[in-house]
Amino acid sequence: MTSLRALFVPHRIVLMGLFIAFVVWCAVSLRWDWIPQYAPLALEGLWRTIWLLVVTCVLGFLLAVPLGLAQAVGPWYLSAPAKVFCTIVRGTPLLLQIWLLYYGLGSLFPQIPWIRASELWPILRQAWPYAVLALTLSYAGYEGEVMRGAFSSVNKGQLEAANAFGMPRFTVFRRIWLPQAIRSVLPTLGGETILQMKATPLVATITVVEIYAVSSRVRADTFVVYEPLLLLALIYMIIAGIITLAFGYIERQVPTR
Amino acid sequence: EEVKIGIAAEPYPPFASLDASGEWIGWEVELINAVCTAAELECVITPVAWDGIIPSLTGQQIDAIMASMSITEERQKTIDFSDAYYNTPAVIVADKSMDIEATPESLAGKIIGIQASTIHQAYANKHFGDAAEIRVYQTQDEANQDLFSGRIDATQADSIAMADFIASDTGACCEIKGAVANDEGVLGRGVGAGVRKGDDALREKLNAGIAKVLADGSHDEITSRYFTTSIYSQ
Amino acid sequence: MGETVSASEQADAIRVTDLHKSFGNLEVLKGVSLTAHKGDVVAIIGGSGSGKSTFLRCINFLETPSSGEIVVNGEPIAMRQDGTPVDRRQIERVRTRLAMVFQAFNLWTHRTLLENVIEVPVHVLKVPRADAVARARQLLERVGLAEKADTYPSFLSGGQQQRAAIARALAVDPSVMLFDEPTSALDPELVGEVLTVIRDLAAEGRTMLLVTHEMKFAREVATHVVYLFEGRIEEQGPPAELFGNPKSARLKQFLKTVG
Amino acid sequence: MGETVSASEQADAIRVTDLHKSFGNLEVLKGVSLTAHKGDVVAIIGGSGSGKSTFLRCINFLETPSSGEIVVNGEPIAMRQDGTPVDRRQIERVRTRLAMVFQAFNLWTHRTLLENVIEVPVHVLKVPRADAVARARQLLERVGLAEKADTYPSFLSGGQQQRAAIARALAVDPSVMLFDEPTSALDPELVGEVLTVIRDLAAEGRTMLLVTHEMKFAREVATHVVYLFEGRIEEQGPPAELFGNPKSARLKQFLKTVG
Amino acid sequence: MDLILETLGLAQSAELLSLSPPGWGGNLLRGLANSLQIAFGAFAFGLVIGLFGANGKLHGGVVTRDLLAIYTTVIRAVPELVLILILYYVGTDLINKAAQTLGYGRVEISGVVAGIWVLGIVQGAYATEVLRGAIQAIPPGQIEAARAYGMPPLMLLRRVTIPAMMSFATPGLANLWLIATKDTALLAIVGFAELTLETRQAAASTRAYFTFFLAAGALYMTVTLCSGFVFGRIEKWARRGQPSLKRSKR
Ligand SMILES: Nc1ncnc2c1ncn2[C@@H]1O[C@H](COP(=O)(O)OP(=O)(O)OP(=O)(O)O)[C@@H](O)[C@H]1O
Ligand SMILES: Nc1ncnc2c1ncn2[C@@H]1O[C@H](COP(=O)(O)OP(=O)(O)OP(=O)(O)O)[C@@H](O)[C@H]1O
Ligand SMILES: [Mg+2]
Ligand SMILES: [Mg+2]
Repeated sequence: MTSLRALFVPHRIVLMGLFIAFVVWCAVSLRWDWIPQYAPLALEGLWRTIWLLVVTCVLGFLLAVPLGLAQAVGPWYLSAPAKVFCTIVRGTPLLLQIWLLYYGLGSLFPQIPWIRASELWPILRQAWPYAVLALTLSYAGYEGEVMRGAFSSVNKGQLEAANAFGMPRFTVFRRIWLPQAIRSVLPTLGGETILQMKATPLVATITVVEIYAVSSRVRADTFVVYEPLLLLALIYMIIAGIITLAFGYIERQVPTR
Repeated sequence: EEVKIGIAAEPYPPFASLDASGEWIGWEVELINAVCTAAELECVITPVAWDGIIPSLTGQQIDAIMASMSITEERQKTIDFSDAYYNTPAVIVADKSMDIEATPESLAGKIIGIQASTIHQAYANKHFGDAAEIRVYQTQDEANQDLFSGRIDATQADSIAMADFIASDTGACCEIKGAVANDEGVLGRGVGAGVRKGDDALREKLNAGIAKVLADGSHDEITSRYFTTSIYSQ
Repeated sequence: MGETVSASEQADAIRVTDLHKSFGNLEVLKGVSLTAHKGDVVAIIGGSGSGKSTFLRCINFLETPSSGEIVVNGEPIAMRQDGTPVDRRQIERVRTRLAMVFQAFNLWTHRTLLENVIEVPVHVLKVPRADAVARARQLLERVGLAEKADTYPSFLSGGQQQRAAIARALAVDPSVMLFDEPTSALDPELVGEVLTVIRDLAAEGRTMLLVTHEMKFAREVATHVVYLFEGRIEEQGPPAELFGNPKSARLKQFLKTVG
Repeated sequence: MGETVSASEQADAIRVTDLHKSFGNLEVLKGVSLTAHKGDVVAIIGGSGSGKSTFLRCINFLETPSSGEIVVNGEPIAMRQDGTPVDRRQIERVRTRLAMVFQAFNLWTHRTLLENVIEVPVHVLKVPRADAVARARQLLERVGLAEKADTYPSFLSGGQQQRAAIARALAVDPSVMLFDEPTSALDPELVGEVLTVIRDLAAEGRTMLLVTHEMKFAREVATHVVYLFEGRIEEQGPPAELFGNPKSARLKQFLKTVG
Repeated sequence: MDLILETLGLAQSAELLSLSPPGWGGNLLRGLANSLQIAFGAFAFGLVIGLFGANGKLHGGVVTRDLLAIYTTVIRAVPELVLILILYYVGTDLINKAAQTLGYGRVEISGVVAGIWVLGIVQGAYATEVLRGAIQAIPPGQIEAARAYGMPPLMLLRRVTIPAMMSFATPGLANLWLIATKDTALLAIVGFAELTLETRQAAASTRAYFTFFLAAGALYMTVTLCSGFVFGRIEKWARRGQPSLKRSKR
């Protein structure tokens, strides 16, 4: 109830009005006749985008936590490799990484006869494993760096309190250190997740068809220039909105003063 | 008056590519110069990203497109085209050991690689899409690479480009299995210069220039420096 | 051997021998020895910066001592030459029987008061959650924070945070408690309350080490008072004696202003 | 007009009328009125959570009052209906003449002690850097922290941080000082020191509002004592009267434990 | 395999990468310089937007907060490619139409300027969020103390908020900077010769894909290492007052 009422304050009404006017203008004066033909393809592409995003972010974050921790407080033999990994991933274009994994690593497998004969070949022959791998490593590299900062910024007293009560190391980490670290970089993580969403189109270069590739296809097929892009932007905006809301929800779990 | 001819900023050898000093070279670049001279136009070659080439034309940043763009029905809904200035058949290429023909029946269940945003993509989707798996690559080179490593079974592409590939070390694995059945609606009627809708004056001039280079033999002369066979057929 | 350990466990809850601690070039503790028996309430007094907090923090190894020996509940803590503990698990085990109230409270800011209090019982001591919650509510009630159970620490007044920190320490049912100025932010009434709590705990046989600046409080609650001066124990003894008849000139000076 | 303002400035350093403050549904201040004349030392006592800190924080607008009027040095602070100030610049100007010692010290952790102390003089009051440094060293000397001038606050003991916070407040040469439990982490000797400092400041004609839990300290230093109970002033008066002969039952109860 | 070995052939690569034509090394370096120039402009512009954006989101009124929420969501959500296409083509179109009705001639908008604007606005949206998180992570007392002593907002920002939040913000900002250097690739679409476009042109023209992509990778790595060094120094400076966690963890 209250949230509905909150929508009807003057400036929000104005904004909604503008938005509706824009949508109506788009609907009336632009070409949308291609939609029915490409809808099934677009749905498939959308599903693949979301799937890629969720899987690579989850896997990437799971990797990022040890990477960040190793860099923040690990002994040199852990922190050095972690740092090298993060630097390389962040230091080279994702496109290049995808390309090296798929055309470099990936084209070595076919040369090896037993792989070609094995059960794995139908999977290794596909492009998506390389896409998942590349996107996961990329997310892990960037977030590893973010988590490093987050881990080392946690107030020392908070950890001391946990240590003083005899919490085992892993419990300190799970109950105090990690939540506080994540809390301080939630907005950054939200942004990085949206960046990851926008990185997914790069997998089109290795033949994985996601929503951006579909829009390119529509543009190439029909030569409608802006409309597919606008629709694409809208779709990305909705996904980004959902990501933002989700992160906002998590943020609100712990109020700050 | 100056006419800006847009070409794709992504090199497409041997038709248009850059040399290290930033000069554009290649068959199409020479042809543009020849056509412009013949049509008495003062042309400036303007590289534009393929993705933005049509908006550039409609947005008046360039006046014509001569970037190996096939004349198709879909494109004609947005822009106008001059007469064709080259025309090559589309072929299917596959591993020598494979028993494949350029027919939908023969390609059923196979994986076909094609380059994005080309007539081949449209054609393959229309004619092979139901039976075979289509993989879309950003460049033909990448498709060739995967053909070589065995991740795709066949590729459909321009015969000129494929002749080049087969002559190379990597391409030794493969051979041309034949040209695909013609479908002018999709494959178009050759490559032409794109102009803004209604810009008939420029279109006429370009048509005249193209006719002239075809007639006076300069088209053949340029072709002979790049290719072994003719790339223009009526 | 087992015999003697358990016997000494009966006797000495904390025994610290010749403890040294330096931060870089700054030697903060210069050989402190102290024994606290079960049920003892040892008050540690001394000037600001004399090393009281550092001493408490060394006992549960929040600071690594530079040298010296620490025995908790009869169990000597194995240290390397450089003061780092040999066995992390031993430290963790020992710490579960020690509870600390920090000078800066250090409540976990990402958890409500109730969550702060049940955190260790549930996740370290494996008390069933329902039991821990019930006990936590009881403790919060006791320190007068029942209504604030679901508030986050940063929205509380200083005294409320301090009381919550005390509740958190009580919740782990420790055998030894380390209090670092536990009443600094409390009004006289609440100081009286805390006094009662400490007396009750001592009566139950728990041991307490207590840093305080309130001499009246130290006098009333302690069984033994230690006066720390520049990293050394200048004087120690029963409160009546120490406050009534200080021997060291430094301590006399220190107590003069108390009047 | 200017006349009267400056006349009243002479008289009332702080005048607060019917101040209300709520956090959400929780009404913390329920109509507090207080006047402090120039050179007054007003001690505010009361139970933990009674709203003492909130009251101090309202005076320099760290919290926006829900309603009420605040006059600082004769200048009424213009507020909107909802308690937000009309003129940000006015607030800033007024704040430079107020100095606050926070209950949690709130030293800037990214600056050394010396930098903490010179920060406001140099950057807000535009004192030449050399002068500010000289004065800061003097102040740090006075609170016994001369050697720690180049240390960052997180490496200091609680009492040292508190003294640094006092030095920082003194450095801005304020006409009104707001002290929130300025001696909570100090030993008796240092409490005596602070007492001297406050008396000196009062003699110079500065006004002080002082929250404290140490009744003895309040009695010795204050010219006027205010007892706050659950957001209201329960009783106020000169210290001798208030401590010697409390009228309110609540205050009697509060003071009982002090003995 | 042969292909890889051949394209990795060192002598040939060295020839291809030599600094003067017919080698492409000079082109790559020029591209890198252009990329850095744009990245720097966009990053700086983004930081300024981010600072004000974060403050607006934290302390602004309802309207400011709503507008900023729309800004950060929409700008971050829409692919940069789309933004550039729309701003550059549609924008130029509109400006020209307006100019023509007013009787002026055609206006040329440089792709570079458009690029800095678009990338800067995009960076600003991310920076807003990074900085907001960092500011929120500062213990509130630090800011209160400054306010209590009468610091005006801009000074508060400069003397307390920015230095105190640096340790939280640098990793995120370092990521943003690296993204900025790579995002310049999008300007290829408006014909700007930055590193990625130069690389692609060199690679496609010579067909030596591995050589040029690895060379570009090496150039980007160099940039990363240098920036890593700079950001590392900044972070170390920002953490100077914080006790290290390493010591306590044993
Ligand atoms: N930011 C806040 N949000 C919500 N409630 C608050 C906030 N700050 C203080 N309170 C509540 O307001 C009441 C008064 O707090 P205040 O800090 O003024 O107490 P106090 O008198 O200073 O107590 P103490 O002596 O313990 O410091 C407390 O119940 C506290 O929980
Ligand atoms: N982490 C640290 N690094 C360097 N010096 C430190 C550190 N912690 C404390 N010190 C120094 O050690 C000395 C003793 O500090 P400690 O905290 O033990 O004092 P304290 O007796 O508790 O004083 P207070 O009564 O003020 O709390 C002080 O001079 C302090 O500056
Ligand atoms: Mg201490
Ligand atoms: Mg308070």
